[in-house]
Amino acid sequence: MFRIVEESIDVGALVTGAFRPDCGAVATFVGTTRVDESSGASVEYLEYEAYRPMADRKLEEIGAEIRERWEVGHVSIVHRLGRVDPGEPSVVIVVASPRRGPAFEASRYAIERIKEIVPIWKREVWSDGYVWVGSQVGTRSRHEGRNTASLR
Amino acid sequence: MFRIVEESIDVGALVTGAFRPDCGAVATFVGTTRVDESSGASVEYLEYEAYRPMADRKLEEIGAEIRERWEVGHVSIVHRLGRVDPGEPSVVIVVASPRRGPAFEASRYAIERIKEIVPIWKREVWSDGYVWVGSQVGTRSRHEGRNTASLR
Amino acid sequence: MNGVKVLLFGAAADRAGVRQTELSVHSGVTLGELWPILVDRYPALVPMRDTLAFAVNGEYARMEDAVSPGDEVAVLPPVSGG
Amino acid sequence: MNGVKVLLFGAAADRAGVRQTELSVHSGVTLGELWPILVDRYPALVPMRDTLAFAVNGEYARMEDAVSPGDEVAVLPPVSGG
Repeated sequence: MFRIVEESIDVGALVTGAFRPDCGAVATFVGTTRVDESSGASVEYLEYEAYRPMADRKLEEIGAEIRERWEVGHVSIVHRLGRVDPGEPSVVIVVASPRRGPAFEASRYAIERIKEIVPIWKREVWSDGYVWVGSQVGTRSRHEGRNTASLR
Repeated sequence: MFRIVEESIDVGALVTGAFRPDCGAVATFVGTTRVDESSGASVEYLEYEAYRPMADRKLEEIGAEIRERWEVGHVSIVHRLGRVDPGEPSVVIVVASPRRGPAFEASRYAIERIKEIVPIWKREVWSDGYVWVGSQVGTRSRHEGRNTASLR
Repeated sequence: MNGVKVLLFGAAADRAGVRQTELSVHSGVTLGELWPILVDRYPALVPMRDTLAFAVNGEYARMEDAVSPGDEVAVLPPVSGG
Repeated sequence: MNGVKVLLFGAAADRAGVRQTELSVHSGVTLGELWPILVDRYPALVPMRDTLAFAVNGEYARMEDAVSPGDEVAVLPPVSGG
Protein backbone atom coordinates (compact mmCIF):
# COMPACT_ATOMS: atom_id res chain seq x y z
CA MET A 1 0.00 0.00 0.00
CA PHE A 2 1.50 3.27 -1.17
CA ARG A 3 -0.08 6.55 -0.25
CA ILE A 4 0.57 10.25 -0.02
CA VAL A 5 -1.62 11.87 2.59
CA GLU A 6 -2.36 15.31 3.98
CA GLU A 7 -3.33 14.21 7.46
CA SER A 8 -1.32 12.64 10.29
CA ILE A 9 -0.30 9.00 9.82
CA ASP A 10 -1.64 6.18 12.02
CA VAL A 11 1.70 4.45 12.51
CA GLY A 12 0.42 1.71 14.79
CA ALA A 13 -2.21 0.59 12.29
CA LEU A 14 0.37 0.52 9.49
CA VAL A 15 2.77 -1.65 11.47
CA THR A 16 0.24 -4.12 12.82
CA GLY A 17 -1.38 -4.25 9.38
CA ALA A 18 1.83 -5.85 8.09
CA PHE A 19 1.73 -8.86 10.43
CA ARG A 20 1.20 -12.07 8.49
CA PRO A 21 1.51 -15.74 9.40
CA ASP A 22 3.93 -16.34 6.52
CA CYS A 23 6.36 -13.63 7.73
CA GLY A 24 8.55 -13.69 10.84
CA ALA A 25 10.04 -10.19 10.60
CA VAL A 26 8.57 -6.72 10.23
CA ALA A 27 10.99 -3.80 9.84
CA THR A 28 9.62 -0.29 10.07
CA PHE A 29 11.19 3.07 9.41
CA VAL A 30 9.56 6.30 10.52
CA GLY A 31 10.97 9.69 9.56
CA THR A 32 9.99 12.41 12.03
CA THR A 33 10.53 16.15 12.16
CA ARG A 34 13.72 16.85 14.06
CA VAL A 35 14.33 20.20 15.71
CA ASP A 36 17.70 21.17 14.31
CA GLU A 37 19.39 24.07 16.01
CA SER A 38 22.16 26.43 14.94
CA SER A 39 23.36 29.84 16.04
CA GLY A 40 20.45 30.44 18.35
CA ALA A 41 17.76 29.57 15.78
CA SER A 42 15.81 26.34 15.57
CA VAL A 43 13.53 24.41 13.22
CA GLU A 44 9.87 25.04 14.11
CA TYR A 45 8.30 22.64 11.62
CA LEU A 46 8.75 21.08 8.20
CA GLU A 47 6.49 21.60 5.23
CA TYR A 48 6.29 19.08 2.42
CA GLU A 49 4.97 19.35 -1.11
CA ALA A 50 4.81 16.79 -3.91
CA TYR A 51 4.42 16.54 -7.65
CA ARG A 52 1.42 14.28 -7.92
CA PRO A 53 0.54 11.84 -9.33
CA MET A 54 4.20 11.29 -10.28
CA ALA A 55 5.17 11.00 -6.61
CA ASP A 56 2.47 8.36 -6.01
CA ARG A 57 3.76 6.35 -8.96
CA LYS A 58 7.36 6.59 -7.78
CA LEU A 59 6.37 5.16 -4.39
CA GLU A 60 4.76 2.25 -6.20
CA GLU A 61 7.89 1.79 -8.29
CA ILE A 62 9.97 1.54 -5.13
CA GLY A 63 7.58 -1.13 -3.88
CA ALA A 64 8.04 -3.04 -7.14
CA GLU A 65 11.82 -2.72 -6.93
CA ILE A 66 11.72 -4.16 -3.42
CA ARG A 67 9.61 -7.12 -4.49
CA GLU A 68 12.09 -7.82 -7.31
CA ARG A 69 15.10 -7.75 -4.98
CA TRP A 70 13.84 -9.38 -1.77
CA GLU A 71 11.35 -11.96 -0.61
CA VAL A 72 8.75 -9.83 1.10
CA GLY A 73 5.16 -10.50 2.09
CA HIS A 74 4.11 -6.90 2.64
CA VAL A 75 5.40 -3.44 1.77
CA SER A 76 3.69 -0.20 2.62
CA ILE A 77 4.93 3.36 2.32
CA VAL A 78 2.97 6.41 3.44
CA HIS A 79 4.30 9.94 3.03
CA ARG A 80 2.66 12.98 4.51
CA LEU A 81 2.42 16.44 2.91
CA GLY A 82 1.92 19.88 4.40
CA ARG A 83 3.08 20.98 7.81
CA VAL A 84 4.68 18.36 10.04
CA ASP A 85 5.49 19.44 13.58
CA PRO A 86 8.46 18.31 15.70
CA GLY A 87 8.36 14.61 16.61
CA GLU A 88 5.56 13.96 14.12
CA PRO A 89 6.03 11.37 11.36
CA SER A 90 6.42 12.49 7.75
CA VAL A 91 7.10 9.07 6.25
CA VAL A 92 6.39 5.52 7.39
CA ILE A 93 7.81 2.43 5.69
CA VAL A 94 6.78 -1.07 6.76
CA VAL A 95 8.21 -4.26 5.29
CA ALA A 96 7.29 -7.79 6.32
CA SER A 97 9.44 -10.71 5.22
CA PRO A 98 9.78 -14.35 6.20
CA ARG A 99 13.26 -13.47 7.57
CA ARG A 100 14.78 -10.43 9.20
CA GLY A 101 17.67 -9.78 6.81
CA PRO A 102 15.44 -8.90 3.84
CA ALA A 103 13.07 -6.90 6.05
CA PHE A 104 15.90 -4.69 7.32
CA GLU A 105 17.52 -4.30 3.92
CA ALA A 106 14.30 -3.52 2.10
CA SER A 107 13.14 -0.90 4.59
CA ARG A 108 16.49 0.84 4.40
CA TYR A 109 16.41 0.66 0.61
CA ALA A 110 12.95 2.23 0.56
CA ILE A 111 13.95 5.37 2.46
CA GLU A 112 17.14 5.80 0.41
CA ARG A 113 15.15 5.49 -2.83
CA ILE A 114 12.50 7.92 -1.60
CA LYS A 115 15.25 10.46 -1.08
CA GLU A 116 16.56 9.78 -4.60
CA ILE A 117 13.58 9.55 -6.91
CA VAL A 118 10.28 10.62 -5.35
CA PRO A 119 9.32 14.19 -6.28
CA ILE A 120 8.64 15.45 -2.78
CA TRP A 121 10.27 18.55 -1.33
CA LYS A 122 10.67 19.74 2.20
CA ARG A 123 11.04 23.23 3.53
CA GLU A 124 12.54 23.73 6.99
CA VAL A 125 10.76 26.57 8.70
CA TRP A 126 13.18 28.05 11.24
CA SER A 127 12.57 30.68 13.83
CA ASP A 128 14.48 33.09 11.57
CA GLY A 129 13.34 32.10 8.07
CA TYR A 130 12.97 29.03 5.88
CA VAL A 131 15.22 26.84 3.72
CA TRP A 132 14.29 24.44 0.93
CA VAL A 133 16.31 21.37 1.88
CA GLY A 134 18.63 20.22 -0.90
CA SER A 135 18.37 23.50 -2.81
CA GLN A 136 19.53 25.74 0.03
CA VAL A 137 17.12 28.35 -1.29
CA GLY A 138 15.21 30.34 1.29
CA THR A 139 15.03 33.37 3.51
CA ARG A 140 17.56 32.39 6.14
CA SER A 141 20.68 34.45 5.53
CA ARG A 142 22.55 35.03 8.72
CA HIS A 143 23.58 31.62 9.95
CA GLU A 144 24.12 28.80 7.57
CA GLY A 145 27.39 27.56 6.15
CA ARG A 146 25.09 26.19 3.46
CA ASN A 147 25.08 29.11 1.06
CA THR A 148 21.51 30.18 1.48
CA ALA A 149 22.33 33.81 0.87
CA SER A 150 24.37 33.38 -2.29
CA LEU A 151 21.45 32.01 -4.26
CA ARG A 152 19.00 34.73 -3.28
CA MET B 1 12.46 0.74 28.36
CA PHE B 2 13.23 -2.96 28.56
CA ARG B 3 10.55 -5.41 29.48
CA ILE B 4 9.64 -9.06 29.39
CA VAL B 5 5.89 -9.54 29.37
CA GLU B 6 3.35 -12.33 29.43
CA GLU B 7 0.61 -10.51 27.54
CA SER B 8 0.39 -9.30 23.93
CA ILE B 9 2.48 -6.25 23.02
CA ASP B 10 0.98 -2.90 22.07
CA VAL B 11 3.28 -2.25 19.13
CA GLY B 12 1.72 1.05 18.07
CA ALA B 13 2.18 2.58 21.52
CA LEU B 14 5.81 1.45 21.63
CA VAL B 15 6.60 3.00 18.24
CA THR B 16 4.84 6.30 18.77
CA GLY B 17 6.29 6.46 22.28
CA ALA B 18 9.73 6.77 20.67
CA PHE B 19 8.96 9.95 18.73
CA ARG B 20 11.02 12.86 20.01
CA PRO B 21 11.72 16.33 18.64
CA ASP B 22 15.48 15.75 18.83
CA CYS B 23 15.30 12.61 16.64
CA GLY B 24 14.51 12.39 12.93
CA ALA B 25 14.50 8.61 12.52
CA VAL B 26 12.75 5.76 14.29
CA ALA B 27 13.64 2.20 13.25
CA THR B 28 11.49 -0.63 14.54
CA PHE B 29 11.89 -4.37 14.36
CA VAL B 30 9.06 -6.75 15.19
CA GLY B 31 9.55 -10.49 15.31
CA THR B 32 6.33 -12.42 14.67
CA THR B 33 5.40 -16.08 14.71
CA ARG B 34 5.85 -17.48 11.23
CA VAL B 35 4.01 -20.59 10.12
CA ASP B 36 6.81 -22.76 8.82
CA GLU B 37 5.74 -25.80 6.86
CA SER B 38 7.49 -29.04 5.97
CA SER B 39 6.40 -32.47 4.85
CA GLY B 40 2.73 -31.79 5.40
CA ALA B 41 3.17 -30.48 8.95
CA SER B 42 3.12 -26.84 10.02
CA VAL B 43 3.94 -24.64 12.99
CA GLU B 44 0.83 -23.94 15.06
CA TYR B 45 2.34 -21.54 17.56
CA LEU B 46 5.55 -20.69 19.41
CA GLU B 47 6.06 -20.87 23.14
CA TYR B 48 8.73 -18.81 24.87
CA GLU B 49 10.31 -19.14 28.29
CA ALA B 50 13.00 -17.06 29.97
CA TYR B 51 15.49 -17.21 32.80
CA ARG B 52 14.50 -14.21 34.81
CA PRO B 53 15.71 -11.82 36.07
CA MET B 54 18.86 -12.57 34.05
CA ALA B 55 16.96 -12.10 30.79
CA ASP B 56 15.67 -8.69 31.92
CA ARG B 57 19.20 -7.61 32.79
CA LYS B 58 20.56 -8.81 29.44
CA LEU B 59 17.99 -6.70 27.61
CA GLU B 60 19.16 -3.69 29.60
CA GLU B 61 22.77 -4.54 28.77
CA ILE B 62 21.91 -4.52 25.07
CA GLY B 63 20.37 -1.10 25.52
CA ALA B 64 23.56 0.11 27.20
CA GLU B 65 25.70 -1.37 24.41
CA ILE B 66 23.60 0.51 21.86
CA ARG B 67 23.98 3.80 23.71
CA GLU B 68 27.74 3.28 23.80
CA ARG B 69 27.98 2.59 20.08
CA TRP B 70 25.43 4.95 18.50
CA GLU B 71 23.86 8.32 19.11
CA VAL B 72 20.33 7.37 20.05
CA GLY B 73 17.57 9.26 21.81
CA HIS B 74 15.38 6.29 22.68
CA VAL B 75 15.72 2.52 22.83
CA SER B 76 13.00 0.13 23.91
CA ILE B 77 12.88 -3.64 23.73
CA VAL B 78 9.90 -5.74 24.78
CA HIS B 79 9.92 -9.53 24.60
CA ARG B 80 6.87 -11.66 25.15
CA LEU B 81 6.77 -15.04 26.91
CA GLY B 82 4.31 -17.90 26.70
CA ARG B 83 2.27 -18.85 23.67
CA VAL B 84 2.54 -16.58 20.62
CA ASP B 85 0.20 -17.36 17.77
CA PRO B 86 0.93 -16.95 14.03
CA GLY B 87 1.35 -13.33 12.96
CA GLU B 88 1.59 -12.17 16.58
CA PRO B 89 4.64 -10.27 17.82
CA SER B 90 7.09 -11.96 20.18
CA VAL B 91 9.66 -9.16 20.27
CA VAL B 92 9.53 -5.44 19.49
CA ILE B 93 12.61 -3.21 19.24
CA VAL B 94 12.29 0.54 18.74
CA VAL B 95 15.25 2.89 18.32
CA ALA B 96 15.05 6.64 17.75
CA SER B 97 18.11 8.55 16.60
CA PRO B 98 18.78 12.00 15.19
CA ARG B 99 19.72 10.25 11.90
CA ARG B 100 18.57 7.15 10.10
CA GLY B 101 21.89 5.30 9.81
CA PRO B 102 22.32 4.77 13.55
CA ALA B 103 18.61 3.94 13.97
CA PHE B 104 18.80 1.13 11.40
CA GLU B 105 22.13 -0.19 12.65
CA ALA B 106 21.12 -0.16 16.30
CA SER B 107 17.79 -1.91 15.74
CA ARG B 108 19.50 -4.63 13.76
CA TYR B 109 22.19 -4.95 16.40
CA ALA B 110 19.54 -5.34 19.11
CA ILE B 111 17.84 -8.35 17.53
CA GLU B 112 21.17 -10.04 16.75
CA ARG B 113 22.31 -9.57 20.35
CA ILE B 114 18.99 -10.84 21.71
CA LYS B 115 19.58 -14.02 19.75
CA GLU B 116 23.10 -14.28 21.15
CA ILE B 117 22.95 -13.43 24.85
CA VAL B 118 19.42 -13.18 26.25
CA PRO B 119 18.35 -16.37 28.06
CA ILE B 120 15.04 -16.86 26.30
CA TRP B 121 14.05 -20.08 24.55
CA LYS B 122 11.42 -20.87 22.00
CA ARG B 123 9.61 -24.07 21.31
CA GLU B 124 7.97 -24.52 17.92
CA VAL B 125 4.74 -26.41 18.38
CA TRP B 126 3.99 -28.20 15.12
CA SER B 127 0.93 -30.13 14.13
CA ASP B 128 3.00 -33.31 14.68
CA GLY B 129 5.06 -32.49 17.76
CA TYR B 130 7.36 -29.80 19.13
CA VAL B 131 10.99 -28.74 18.73
CA TRP B 132 13.15 -26.58 20.97
CA VAL B 133 14.69 -24.21 18.44
CA GLY B 134 18.49 -24.23 18.53
CA SER B 135 18.67 -27.49 20.49
CA GLN B 136 16.68 -29.60 18.05
CA VAL B 137 15.27 -31.43 21.03
CA GLY B 138 11.62 -32.34 20.86
CA THR B 139 8.96 -34.83 19.92
CA ARG B 140 9.00 -34.39 16.15
CA SER B 141 10.71 -37.40 14.66
CA ARG B 142 9.42 -38.11 11.22
CA HIS B 143 10.26 -35.05 9.14
CA GLU B 144 13.18 -32.87 9.97
CA GLY B 145 16.62 -32.95 8.43
CA ARG B 146 17.51 -31.26 11.71
CA ASN B 147 18.33 -34.29 13.80
CA THR B 148 15.46 -34.11 16.20
CA ALA B 149 15.27 -37.84 16.60
CA SER B 150 18.93 -38.52 17.22
CA LEU B 151 18.97 -36.59 20.47
CA ARG B 152 15.92 -38.28 21.91
CA MET C 1 -3.45 24.55 -27.96
CA ASN C 2 0.18 24.94 -28.89
CA GLY C 3 1.50 25.47 -25.39
CA VAL C 4 3.20 23.24 -22.85
CA LYS C 5 2.15 23.49 -19.26
CA VAL C 6 5.15 24.05 -16.99
CA LEU C 7 4.86 23.18 -13.31
CA LEU C 8 7.42 24.41 -10.82
CA PHE C 9 8.05 22.93 -7.38
CA GLY C 10 9.84 23.67 -4.16
CA ALA C 11 12.77 26.04 -4.46
CA ALA C 12 12.11 26.51 -8.21
CA ALA C 13 8.57 27.74 -7.56
CA ASP C 14 9.95 29.87 -4.77
CA ARG C 15 12.54 31.57 -6.96
CA ALA C 16 10.31 31.93 -10.02
CA GLY C 17 7.46 33.25 -7.92
CA VAL C 18 4.96 31.00 -9.72
CA ARG C 19 3.97 27.36 -9.47
CA GLN C 20 2.64 27.04 -13.01
CA THR C 21 3.03 28.74 -16.38
CA GLU C 22 2.49 28.01 -20.05
CA LEU C 23 5.05 28.29 -22.82
CA SER C 24 4.31 28.34 -26.56
CA VAL C 25 6.48 25.89 -28.42
CA HIS C 26 6.63 24.27 -31.83
CA SER C 27 6.33 20.51 -31.86
CA GLY C 28 9.61 18.66 -31.41
CA VAL C 29 11.35 21.26 -29.31
CA THR C 30 13.68 19.67 -26.73
CA LEU C 31 13.72 20.33 -23.03
CA GLY C 32 17.14 21.92 -23.59
CA GLU C 33 15.57 24.36 -26.04
CA LEU C 34 12.70 25.07 -23.67
CA TRP C 35 14.98 26.13 -20.83
CA PRO C 36 16.10 29.51 -22.30
CA ILE C 37 12.48 30.40 -22.95
CA LEU C 38 11.62 29.62 -19.34
CA VAL C 39 14.51 31.53 -17.78
CA ASP C 40 13.84 34.47 -20.10
CA ARG C 41 10.55 34.75 -18.24
CA TYR C 42 11.94 33.79 -14.80
CA PRO C 43 15.60 34.82 -14.67
CA ALA C 44 15.82 33.96 -10.97
CA LEU C 45 15.91 30.30 -12.05
CA VAL C 46 19.28 30.69 -13.81
CA PRO C 47 21.52 29.92 -10.80
CA MET C 48 19.54 26.72 -10.09
CA ARG C 49 20.16 25.23 -13.53
CA ASP C 50 22.69 22.57 -12.55
CA THR C 51 20.61 21.34 -9.65
CA LEU C 52 17.35 20.84 -11.53
CA ALA C 53 15.79 17.71 -12.99
CA PHE C 54 12.85 17.70 -15.38
CA ALA C 55 9.86 15.52 -15.99
CA VAL C 56 7.66 15.32 -19.06
CA ASN C 57 4.16 14.00 -18.45
CA GLY C 58 5.11 12.68 -15.05
CA GLU C 59 8.33 10.84 -15.90
CA TYR C 60 11.94 11.94 -15.58
CA ALA C 61 13.28 13.26 -18.91
CA ARG C 62 16.65 14.34 -20.30
CA MET C 63 17.45 17.69 -21.86
CA GLU C 64 17.56 16.13 -25.33
CA ASP C 65 14.05 14.69 -24.98
CA ALA C 66 11.37 16.30 -27.15
CA VAL C 67 8.35 18.14 -25.85
CA SER C 68 5.11 18.61 -27.75
CA PRO C 69 2.23 21.02 -27.37
CA GLY C 70 -0.13 19.67 -24.73
CA ASP C 71 2.67 18.08 -22.71
CA GLU C 72 3.18 18.79 -19.04
CA VAL C 73 6.72 19.73 -18.10
CA ALA C 74 7.77 19.75 -14.44
CA VAL C 75 10.77 21.63 -13.06
CA LEU C 76 12.13 19.55 -10.19
CA PRO C 77 14.68 20.80 -7.66
CA PRO C 78 16.67 18.15 -5.78
CA VAL C 79 14.06 16.00 -4.09
CA SER C 80 14.06 16.01 -0.30
CA GLY C 81 11.28 13.75 0.86
CA GLY C 82 11.51 11.47 3.84
CA MET D 1 22.50 -25.07 53.57
CA ASN D 2 25.28 -26.71 51.64
CA GLY D 3 23.46 -27.13 48.34
CA VAL D 4 23.41 -25.17 45.10
CA LYS D 5 20.11 -24.59 43.39
CA VAL D 6 20.24 -25.74 39.77
CA LEU D 7 17.70 -24.32 37.29
CA LEU D 8 17.16 -25.97 33.93
CA PHE D 9 15.57 -24.31 30.90
CA GLY D 10 14.19 -25.15 27.51
CA ALA D 11 15.51 -28.33 25.99
CA ALA D 12 17.59 -29.07 29.09
CA ALA D 13 14.52 -29.01 31.34
CA ASP D 14 12.73 -31.08 28.73
CA ARG D 15 15.40 -33.78 28.64
CA ALA D 16 16.06 -33.85 32.40
CA GLY D 17 12.36 -33.89 33.13
CA VAL D 18 12.77 -31.24 35.85
CA ARG D 19 13.10 -27.49 35.89
CA GLN D 20 14.90 -27.24 39.22
CA THR D 21 16.99 -29.40 41.51
CA GLU D 22 19.47 -29.06 44.31
CA LEU D 23 22.98 -30.51 44.46
CA SER D 24 25.14 -30.87 47.56
CA VAL D 25 28.62 -29.51 46.97
CA HIS D 26 31.62 -28.49 49.00
CA SER D 27 32.66 -24.89 48.74
CA GLY D 28 34.99 -24.07 45.82
CA VAL D 29 33.78 -26.77 43.47
CA THR D 30 33.91 -25.64 39.84
CA LEU D 31 31.09 -25.79 37.33
CA GLY D 32 33.14 -28.41 35.50
CA GLU D 33 33.14 -30.54 38.66
CA LEU D 34 29.41 -29.98 39.16
CA TRP D 35 28.51 -31.33 35.73
CA PRO D 36 29.21 -35.06 36.42
CA ILE D 37 27.11 -34.84 39.58
CA LEU D 38 24.24 -33.35 37.58
CA VAL D 39 24.36 -35.86 34.73
CA ASP D 40 24.66 -38.71 37.18
CA ARG D 41 21.19 -37.69 38.28
CA TYR D 42 19.91 -36.76 34.79
CA PRO D 43 21.81 -38.85 32.23
CA ALA D 44 19.58 -37.60 29.41
CA LEU D 45 21.56 -34.34 29.58
CA VAL D 46 24.80 -36.00 28.44
CA PRO D 47 24.31 -35.56 24.68
CA MET D 48 23.57 -31.85 25.15
CA ARG D 49 26.86 -31.11 26.89
CA ASP D 50 28.59 -29.29 24.02
CA THR D 51 25.59 -27.06 23.34
CA LEU D 52 25.05 -25.83 26.89
CA ALA D 53 26.08 -22.62 28.57
CA PHE D 54 25.93 -22.00 32.32
CA ALA D 55 25.17 -19.09 34.56
CA VAL D 56 26.02 -18.62 38.21
CA ASN D 57 23.80 -16.21 40.10
CA GLY D 58 22.39 -14.79 36.88
CA GLU D 59 25.61 -14.21 34.95
CA TYR D 60 27.31 -16.35 32.31
CA ALA D 61 30.10 -18.43 33.84
CA ARG D 62 32.88 -20.69 32.58
CA MET D 63 33.45 -24.31 33.52
CA GLU D 64 36.46 -23.36 35.63
CA ASP D 65 34.45 -20.84 37.68
CA ALA D 66 33.78 -21.81 41.28
CA VAL D 67 30.38 -22.43 42.80
CA SER D 68 29.56 -22.11 46.48
CA PRO D 69 26.71 -23.44 48.59
CA GLY D 70 23.77 -21.05 48.25
CA ASP D 71 24.59 -20.14 44.65
CA GLU D 72 22.07 -20.46 41.84
CA VAL D 73 23.37 -22.34 38.80
CA ALA D 74 21.41 -22.19 35.54
CA VAL D 75 21.73 -24.71 32.72
CA LEU D 76 21.20 -22.79 29.48
CA PRO D 77 20.63 -24.45 26.11
CA PRO D 78 21.38 -22.32 23.03
CA VAL D 79 19.22 -19.23 23.42
CA SER D 80 16.53 -18.75 20.79
CA GLY D 81 14.64 -15.58 21.64
CA GLY D 82 13.37 -13.11 19.09
